[in-house]
Amino acid sequence: MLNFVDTVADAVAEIKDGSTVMIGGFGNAGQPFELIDALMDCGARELTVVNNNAGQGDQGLALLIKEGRVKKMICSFPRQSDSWHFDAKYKAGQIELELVPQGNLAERIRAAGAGIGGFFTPTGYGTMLAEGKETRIIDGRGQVFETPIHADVALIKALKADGKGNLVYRKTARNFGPIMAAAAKQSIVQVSEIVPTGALDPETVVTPGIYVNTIVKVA
Amino acid sequence: MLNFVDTVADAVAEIKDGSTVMIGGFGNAGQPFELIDALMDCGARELTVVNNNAGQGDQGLALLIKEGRVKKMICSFPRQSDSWHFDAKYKAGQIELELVPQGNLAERIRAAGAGIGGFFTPTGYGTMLAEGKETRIIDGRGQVFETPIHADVALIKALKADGKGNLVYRKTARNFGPIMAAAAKQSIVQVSEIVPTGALDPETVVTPGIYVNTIVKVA
Amino acid sequence: MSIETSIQTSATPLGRDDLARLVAKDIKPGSFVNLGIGQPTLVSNYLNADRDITLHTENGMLGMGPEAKGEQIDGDLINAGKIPVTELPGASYFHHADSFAIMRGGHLDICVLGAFQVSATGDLANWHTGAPDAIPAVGGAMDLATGAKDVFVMMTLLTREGASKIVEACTYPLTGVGCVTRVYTDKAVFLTGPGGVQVRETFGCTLEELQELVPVPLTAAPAVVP
Amino acid sequence: MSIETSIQTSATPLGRDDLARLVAKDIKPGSFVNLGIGQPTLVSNYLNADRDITLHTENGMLGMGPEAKGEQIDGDLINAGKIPVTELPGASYFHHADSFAIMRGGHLDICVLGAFQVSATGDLANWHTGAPDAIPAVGGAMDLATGAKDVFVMMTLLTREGASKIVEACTYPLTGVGCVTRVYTDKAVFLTGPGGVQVRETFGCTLEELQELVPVPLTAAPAVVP
Repeated sequence: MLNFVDTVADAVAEIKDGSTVMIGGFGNAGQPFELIDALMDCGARELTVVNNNAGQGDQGLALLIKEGRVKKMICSFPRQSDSWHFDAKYKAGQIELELVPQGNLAERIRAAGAGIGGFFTPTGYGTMLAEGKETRIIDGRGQVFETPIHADVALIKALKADGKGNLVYRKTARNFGPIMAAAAKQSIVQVSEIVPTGALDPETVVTPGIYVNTIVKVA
Repeated sequence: MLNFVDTVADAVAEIKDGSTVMIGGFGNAGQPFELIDALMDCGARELTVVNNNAGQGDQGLALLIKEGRVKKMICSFPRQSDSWHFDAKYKAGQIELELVPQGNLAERIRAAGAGIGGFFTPTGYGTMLAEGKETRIIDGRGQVFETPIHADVALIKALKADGKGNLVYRKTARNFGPIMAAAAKQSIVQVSEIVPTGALDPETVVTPGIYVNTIVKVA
Repeated sequence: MSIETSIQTSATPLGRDDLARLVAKDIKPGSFVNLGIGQPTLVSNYLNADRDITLHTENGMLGMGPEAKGEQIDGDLINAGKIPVTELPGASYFHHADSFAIMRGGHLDICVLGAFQVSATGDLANWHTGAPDAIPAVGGAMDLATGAKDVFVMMTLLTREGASKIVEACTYPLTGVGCVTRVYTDKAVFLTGPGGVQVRETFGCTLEELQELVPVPLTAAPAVVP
Repeated sequence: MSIETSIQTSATPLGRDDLARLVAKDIKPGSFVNLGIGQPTLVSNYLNADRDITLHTENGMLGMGPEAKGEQIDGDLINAGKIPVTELPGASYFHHADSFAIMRGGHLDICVLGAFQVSATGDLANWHTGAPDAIPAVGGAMDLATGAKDVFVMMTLLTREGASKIVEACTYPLTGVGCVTRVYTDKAVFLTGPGGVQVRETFGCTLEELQELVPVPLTAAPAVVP
């Protein structure tokens, strides 16, 4: 059931300890900063977070990690010049890391939303990231079995929503938003603008409202 | 390499005997009728055709089937009130049929374009359409292993193309077009309009030009 | 008041339109729904706009409106039954893989399907008569049966020959295993699942009379079921 | 004229910009290309617009233009290295799964990557030094390595310590198996594959001098290789 709320605090109020939380964004583009701050404030702990990276600088996801609220990161690229909070927790053995090639991350998230039980992909075959995984040769190519990544909650950022929860994005800020919205039980979306139902061209909707649960406008 | 041609005959001229040809469309919406007629005229035989249906009435795909040019159909719904040419060939044992649930058909086509070696899906589990297929229980649900459907050629219909081959579609005529364009080695597209490069909003492109090889404008 | 009389909500069997109205009433506001071809399509006549129910059609659309008439008819805007339809405000279009991802990913609240047979454990048979000379055609039936959160079946309880379509085990080829949650028929509404077949209400018969027609054990559903 | 002199096309080793210019020249008009982070990004400086080469960035775009400057900078328009970039006419945006489907489905003609090591059979190591205390980070490297029709590597031939980065077998953790088709270095262009390592051209050294640096057997490539 679609829900429009007034504050980011209301938007994240039902996120529970132990949840798996997908967070959209690649670099700063598409990062739902205000929702992440609200997640910080709401106090939920023991989180498994799915994001391409593992936080940067002293804000957002990096701060959640610093405060010990993240039990496990599922990501493709945790190591960045300013990922010091993750680095410290990782080296101290205080955070788990599931490192996933970026395309497998995207496809596994997509699989969760699309009801796929698992798939074979050549990406990672013969590498240490396939160790312990089922493999088989298909059409002469080595392939690795990968499983869907489901989430309790997705926090994503879009440009506009209409009254039915349909979303459009802006440029490369689209990135993980559409697939995370489909993979999570509850999708919480911050948008720059809410437009009347009928104002979005049905040909150009990127995320249909069926994938959206909560919308909050962030100035 | 992208190629703009003047006639549908030129567009299909390189389709060879024995090819696997995907044909877009669901009902009449999105059917590339003119390209199918050109395929009829070009004489290619022993075709494997992938389409949701198996031809209707006395035109297009139905005519290809009537003339014995189709060795095998891969489709979800061959039996219709006016599918008499398929019906006759099938009952005479003169055409092979691979019957695929419509969602598996779409997902298998998508898998081919996306480089997926195969996937597990609950659709069809426990039914006669899963007989002989690998199955496993994943998260408590029976699932069937399905493989990608690749094609030599896709014949599809879009609304507009720009100079880079980017495509947009119209309403439910979009259907199989985008996934077939990605799954085939050569995508041949009939469009109602060719617009200058830059005239399509990059946010609204449905099929990027990387998936398109040949474009012909059909009045 | 006996259980039998308490669940008999109509003095006569329900006609197709009354049954469609009943199904519509049972769909919660805000739901996303796919209505199968044939009898289930009638349900759309009773979904009032104020209940904010969004219809999905598997050929690539959410927000499908009523059948198109006259000048509304547009060959590029059809439903899964290939009937021209209309577009409601807030609609969206997508390609076939994205459309079936909506179904297969468990995002639809309800799909309503016709059936040849439904078993006591919710197995569905609705795509193939099993006749040896029949040309098989499945369409999206298996995806709808396995994907939606709730699968409602609408059918007459009995075949023309008087046999129950609710059976111990389906004799027709299956569409899906254990997928049906509710069966709406002219004579009763049944709830199916691991706990056996429960009867929510009957039309023109008592539970005892219904039991004589149906070859699986029936129990009255707890009154709380909506 | 000996084979050695016939393939030496420069009197001195190539600088990074000359190497980038050479890679650019080898990319056929109309190609779809992904340029990895670091040295490969330099190639974009030499792709003239008249050659109609389309750049893909894995964070969701085809038709990427040059780096954004000044007022062009838009935080919603970045490349895989998180650098602000521009949009060319005919660009398109898509989500991450669709973007990686372009790579993984074999639709890119070429990707150009940096490397720590390339083996004689085209194995690539470019994501992890293998140091026990290093935090591993892979990003899109494995998808690029396995997905593109041709994988070009750009690197210096030797490490700072003077060891060849073309090796019999990689000692660093692999990114992909048998995926590299061509290696552009400051001292030579190598073609890798099942037939061993062939040298297309050398810069500032003869094939014999090159062979002394590289611990795998080298042969001169047939002259027809472009």
